[in-house]
Amino acid sequence: MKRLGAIILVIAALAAVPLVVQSNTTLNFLVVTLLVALAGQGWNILGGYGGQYSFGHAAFFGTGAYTTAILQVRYGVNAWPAFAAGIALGAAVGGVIGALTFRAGLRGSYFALVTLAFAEVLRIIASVAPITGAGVGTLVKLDLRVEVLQFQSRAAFYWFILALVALSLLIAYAIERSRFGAYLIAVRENEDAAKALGVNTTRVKLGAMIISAAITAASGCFYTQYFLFVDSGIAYGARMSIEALLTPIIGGVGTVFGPLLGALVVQGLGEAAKHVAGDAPGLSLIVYGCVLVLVIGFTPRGLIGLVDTARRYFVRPAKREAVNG
Amino acid sequence: ATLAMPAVLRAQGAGVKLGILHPVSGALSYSGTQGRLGATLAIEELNAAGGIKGLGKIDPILGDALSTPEGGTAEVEKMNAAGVAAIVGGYASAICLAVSQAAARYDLPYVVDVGVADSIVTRGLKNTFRFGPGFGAIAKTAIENLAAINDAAGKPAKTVMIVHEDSLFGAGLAKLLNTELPGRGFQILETIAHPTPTRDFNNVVLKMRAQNPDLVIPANYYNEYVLLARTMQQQKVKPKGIYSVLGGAASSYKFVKEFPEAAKYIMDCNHWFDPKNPKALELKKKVEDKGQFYTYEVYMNYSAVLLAADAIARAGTADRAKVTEALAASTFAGHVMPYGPTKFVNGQNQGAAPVNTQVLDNDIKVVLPEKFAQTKPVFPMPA
Amino acid sequence: MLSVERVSCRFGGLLAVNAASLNAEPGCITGLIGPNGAGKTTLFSIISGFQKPTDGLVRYKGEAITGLPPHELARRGIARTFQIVQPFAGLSVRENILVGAHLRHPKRGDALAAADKVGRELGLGDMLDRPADTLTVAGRKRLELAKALATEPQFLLLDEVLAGLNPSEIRDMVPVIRALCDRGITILMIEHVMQAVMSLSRHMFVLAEGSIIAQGAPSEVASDRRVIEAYLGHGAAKKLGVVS
Amino acid sequence: MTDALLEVRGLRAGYGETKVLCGVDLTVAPGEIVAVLGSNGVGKSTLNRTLSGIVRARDGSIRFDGASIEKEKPPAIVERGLIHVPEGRRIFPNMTVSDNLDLGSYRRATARRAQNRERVFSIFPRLRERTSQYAGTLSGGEQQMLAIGRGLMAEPKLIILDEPSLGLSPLLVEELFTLIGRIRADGVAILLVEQNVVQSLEVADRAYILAEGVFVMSGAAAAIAADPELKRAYLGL
Amino acid sequence: MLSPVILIPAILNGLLTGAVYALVALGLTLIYGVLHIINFAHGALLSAAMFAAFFAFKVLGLDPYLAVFIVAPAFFVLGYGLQRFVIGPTSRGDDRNMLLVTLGLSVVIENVLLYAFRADTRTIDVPYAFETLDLGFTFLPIPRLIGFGVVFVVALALWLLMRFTDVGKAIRAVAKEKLGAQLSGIDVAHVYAMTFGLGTACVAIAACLLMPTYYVNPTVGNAFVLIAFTIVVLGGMGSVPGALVGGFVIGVVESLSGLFLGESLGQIGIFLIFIAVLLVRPTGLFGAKA
Ligand SMILES: Nc1ncnc2c1ncn2[C@@H]1O[C@H](COP(=O)(O)OP(=O)(O)OP(=O)(O)O)[C@@H](O)[C@H]1O
Ligand SMILES: Nc1ncnc2c1ncn2[C@@H]1O[C@H](COP(=O)(O)OP(=O)(O)OP(=O)(O)O)[C@@H](O)[C@H]1O
Ligand SMILES: [Mg+2]
Ligand SMILES: [Mg+2]
Repeated sequence: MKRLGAIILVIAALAAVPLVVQSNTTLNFLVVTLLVALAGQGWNILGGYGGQYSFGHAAFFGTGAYTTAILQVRYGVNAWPAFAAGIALGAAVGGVIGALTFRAGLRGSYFALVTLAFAEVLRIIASVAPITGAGVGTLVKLDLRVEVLQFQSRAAFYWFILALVALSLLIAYAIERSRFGAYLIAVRENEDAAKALGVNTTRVKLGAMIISAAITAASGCFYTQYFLFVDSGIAYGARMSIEALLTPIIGGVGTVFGPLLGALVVQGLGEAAKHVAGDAPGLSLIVYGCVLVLVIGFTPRGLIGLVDTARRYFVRPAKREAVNG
Repeated sequence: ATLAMPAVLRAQGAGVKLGILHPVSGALSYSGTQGRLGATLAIEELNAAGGIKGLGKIDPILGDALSTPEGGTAEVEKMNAAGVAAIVGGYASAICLAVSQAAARYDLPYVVDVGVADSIVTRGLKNTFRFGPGFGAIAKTAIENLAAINDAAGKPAKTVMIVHEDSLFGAGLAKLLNTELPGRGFQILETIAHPTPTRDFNNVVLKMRAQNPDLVIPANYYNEYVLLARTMQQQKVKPKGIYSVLGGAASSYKFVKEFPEAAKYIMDCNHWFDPKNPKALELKKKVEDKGQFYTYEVYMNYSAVLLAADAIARAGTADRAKVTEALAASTFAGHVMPYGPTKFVNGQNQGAAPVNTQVLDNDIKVVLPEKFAQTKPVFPMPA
Repeated sequence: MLSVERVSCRFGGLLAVNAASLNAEPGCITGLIGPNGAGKTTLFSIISGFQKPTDGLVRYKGEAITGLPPHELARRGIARTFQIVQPFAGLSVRENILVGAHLRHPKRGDALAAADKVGRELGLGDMLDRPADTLTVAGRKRLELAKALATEPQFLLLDEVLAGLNPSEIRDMVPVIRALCDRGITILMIEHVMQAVMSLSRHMFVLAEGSIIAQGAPSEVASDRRVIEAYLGHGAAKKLGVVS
Repeated sequence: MTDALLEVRGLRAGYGETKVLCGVDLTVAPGEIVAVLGSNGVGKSTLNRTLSGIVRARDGSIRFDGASIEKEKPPAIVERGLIHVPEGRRIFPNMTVSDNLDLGSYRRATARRAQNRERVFSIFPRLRERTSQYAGTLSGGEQQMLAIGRGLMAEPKLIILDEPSLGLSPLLVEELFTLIGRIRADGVAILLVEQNVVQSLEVADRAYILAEGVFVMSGAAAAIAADPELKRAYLGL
Repeated sequence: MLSPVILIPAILNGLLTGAVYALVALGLTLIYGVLHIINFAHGALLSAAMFAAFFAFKVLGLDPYLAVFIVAPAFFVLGYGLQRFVIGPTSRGDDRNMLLVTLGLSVVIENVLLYAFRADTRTIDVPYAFETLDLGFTFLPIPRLIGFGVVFVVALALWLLMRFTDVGKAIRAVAKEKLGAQLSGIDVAHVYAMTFGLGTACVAIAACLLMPTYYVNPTVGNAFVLIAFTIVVLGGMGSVPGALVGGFVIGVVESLSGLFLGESLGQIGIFLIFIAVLLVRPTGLFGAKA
């Protein structure tokens, strides 16, 4: 219950930001941050809770992004249903990849690299297939109307992505408190032990994969609506796969707030580094990389770990509420 | 536009802010830095001459697009907040697309330096102006000039092989070539797309050996171009001609200097400065004195900045609407490109066109169009 | 309840289980003993669906269950513990047991209550909030049992749950196991602690080099010459009082 | 006690906020078998881990073979001849039995590897049959043999055996205790942590009983075995 | 199209390319396959090593094949230091953190190169760069043939090291059971660093072999990492023969699918083969067990 309160509080606080901050630079930064947080939350469901590290979440991000774009541009579908279709198709791709890999019993590094391979296959196909616009990519018409899911103001975009992030937090929260979640975590910790306790590990992983893919696909759909352009590198390139795993790991894997926190820090770090380093090419990224390494060095369990430590330090541990749910 | 007001007020006399946006880190960083070099050289010159009349010196706001569209968009936001009068740059088409649109939200004038995708200027964005030529124009020129060269030599080339990179520029070009060339009496044996980066061109060259085309048309970025040319040399494949379109290397001094053998007689239809314009040669010297190569990113950005500055000067203010208007009405002739005075129709500079160059005597010479040509093309390649 | 019929299992060149047959009567404890490496754990893995036998059949309540996946067997009421304990290391003791409890209690609240109950029964009441990886050997053994019990099995496979416990703890544990049996859970247990397994089991099987070499009432088995030679040793046999 | 091989004074250790050992004194003379007994979770394994450098000593001193080792890292302690065969075996599952044994002599007695290997095989013939099997697929008991064998490969001066009889068949347990006698006969001192109290006290020279972070009792093994009060209170016999 | 005139050269070419892939993968199979450090910095280190070979040639006039003897030891030391003083301490043995730290390192290395040497593409001009072996139906570039030979030497050396030396055994031991290793007297941090150093040295060798026919810029290494990861997994994590065979398989598959599907789609062949193999054999070609 406490956690639910925290989610509401955090979202409310974030929702108030545009009322205070008018700068579009900041809002744009926050939108991109939330976009990454959403993709990261998707990864977190499978990788954080389920322990199945995927290096290929771009497969879902890209499917969401392309579906939204292609349906609008080629088939004249309205952006809203196109957005939903993007999520659905992303989930379906997750289902297919999951079914193939989990059934084959792929784990650990093998799983990680196979997901990456799937993303690469999709990237290559997208770079030559006519329907995606091949190398040219797909461009969505700029048309700032709510009916086509393009908002005049950055703030509206911000609230929209924030709503999606809020939803993803609630999903993570609900998973944590469900049987499915307990099973998922059990699979992460020890798959054999879980099997012995009646957990259909393949099915649990598959379920997690689908949810995970859907969430990451949603961030892809949003990408299309926000930037109105997608090509194979953007959609299925390794960069998104890395962002999606970087943020939850930095923030704290297998925690509700990890991806959001991680995204804020990682993106913020990137911005800060630019300010510190100035205009020389590469310098800002050097600073960024160094600080990243330091952050990891000082927060071995992710930033959430730091928060926990602080709480333990300041607040006397109350009797665990878990007993009565 | 209301947001920009304070910035405009501040700008009076105190200088003009100009956004200079390039991908200076990440995959496109080489082109990005070259572009930035050209832009800053232009600003230095302008400022040395007192800046923009009535408005003062130009204050460049340098931005790094990190080689991604999002990176470009974020920089636009910052530049907008900083109150720039216009933005110049972009380089890659994907970045240009994202940037033009982000700038459009603020009616912020944007001058595209290179990005060749036609969609950049065909979307009806009022703020976007492309100084250089787009695909359509490039491909058209390339095909016409190729036919002209071939005809002049007595049609020695009948069969063609196209090797292109598979993203926006290469793929788009290949498509146009494929529809146009057959009509001009060329038979296309094969069109080979390859990704960037490609690690190995031996198979492509093997196919060339097997099919023995008269003409090879490469369209790719510098690194792949170099690998391809080297591999052809290694495998001893010598077609009658290599005619590249926007070839990343064929009209690069660096390539000619480092691989004189592989570069010999290669023809290219590409962005190129006006070799008869003393200002262009002066700039070339300046760049080479800095130890850099005089690449198309340099002079195109140099010119694009001058163009933007001219518009701001004519507008007499940093007000965006006025600058946009001034750009749209621009007839600027002070640049270093073989374009003639600028004339924008729907944001596209009508005079912009590529030229044909050929590597001759360890140098790059313009061979077409006649107006700018330094010498005649040598075709077919002497054995 | 359960019958294993001429089951064999081969690993490369090694025949780990060789046409072994045994059966467990409902409602009682059956012991399985044998030298190290005899194939006892392998046999458990086959029964619980973790290992496919090369040959042979396993029947549970009359139905053939050979080759069914472990989770399906767990659902039908077969639970096992692992000789090399398999805790969910990063989780608390309570959360460990919870996973098992969820099998019969989909709702989190019910499952938590069930988990706490099982935990307390097995003397883990004070440690419910501790991370499982800070437990001592004995604690982990109890946890292993608790997880299995939480699935509310009808048939329980115990692989050396008493190993690592000291004499007084074994003494405490024996009645716990007997109570399970009294509750109606059929148990098949592998154990090297002879006093305990002899006092608990109604019937015992001896596996050596993959084959059943003896079976019968505990005292019979323990005094079998072959069993003493292969497994018990004369010292232990003497202590047990089965030989003079 | 200058002739002690191992001399521990006022040792304190624990994990995070948990204090496990609160001032432990212990000595082991060369060639001696010392048993450490105590119920589950009192910290016997923690003591072992502290001696071998895995867990940092928070206070107190550990002298081994004439040198202070409480600040040393595990490899250095191994180098000195103090070998710890841990509970839970900790063999290398992805490697063959043979490679596991080789690594036992990674830092010590490398030159006499072949001889020592023969010695281990003569003690555990079972391992000889399994030389090229992956250790992770050994049966529980076989793994235990391998763990002890690996420890012996380093020609220890003092070997710490943490619950060595765990999971062994009665016959093998018997053999193990015979073996412990044999190891001692080679001049190796042994610190034995066991749940198998009766047999441990039979084979040990002296014994310590750990409870609540301190030794509550120590003395000749025979005397302890005979003390009825103690047996009832701490050993549940 | 299917004529042997083109097919056989394509296969030969695939093998030659595969050799370089294998060499990059050999370094990775130690770091990633054995220690399970997902080394995102592998590509950046390759770029760095190529720069080192480049400058050895430009500044010292050293032929890349001779530069191996300086660059490889130097990169061994670099790799050792990175693991011992950066990756090890900051990640504290946690796999996830290692992944992040190497990711951070890759960003740092790449951009240090960018900052120091700019994004220029550079090449060296050795006299033998265009030498070929004329087989009648095709030409095999001499530099690539040398690379082909060297990869076998390196693979054999690594294989012997991993199989028969204590260091090799310690590396494998540490990967699975750190506590057991410590108690056997193995200095875990040292062994980790050694392994990382060895892997990095392999990358340096690959860099020197690539230099005569390839170019270098700050991001050039990235083109090889993904392939290398694929090879390591395809061959079986940590298997030296696996990395070798995997390299050749991938080289040939890439070459042939490039031939039949076109270079763009050709890359797809690599990943499809990779996926197909793993779906059938989840532990790779030479993997022992999961
Ligand atoms: N996956 C495997 N590959 C090869 N051999 C195996 C495998 N699993 C088990 N074995 C071998 O099969 C034999 C039987 O092993 P099992 O674990 O069943 O013995 P056990 O009777 O349980 O012994 P213990 O009492 O020591 O636990 C052993 O010799 C073991 O080495
Ligand atoms: N890594 C750890 N972190 C926190 N607490 C630990 C850790 N390891 C052990 N403990 C705790 O320290 C105490 C002593 O444990 P130790 O393993 O030394 O006991 P032991 O006497 O060896 O018990 P056993 O006979 O069961 O092996 C126990 O309460 C245990 O839960
Ligand atoms: Mg067993
Ligand atoms: Mg212990």
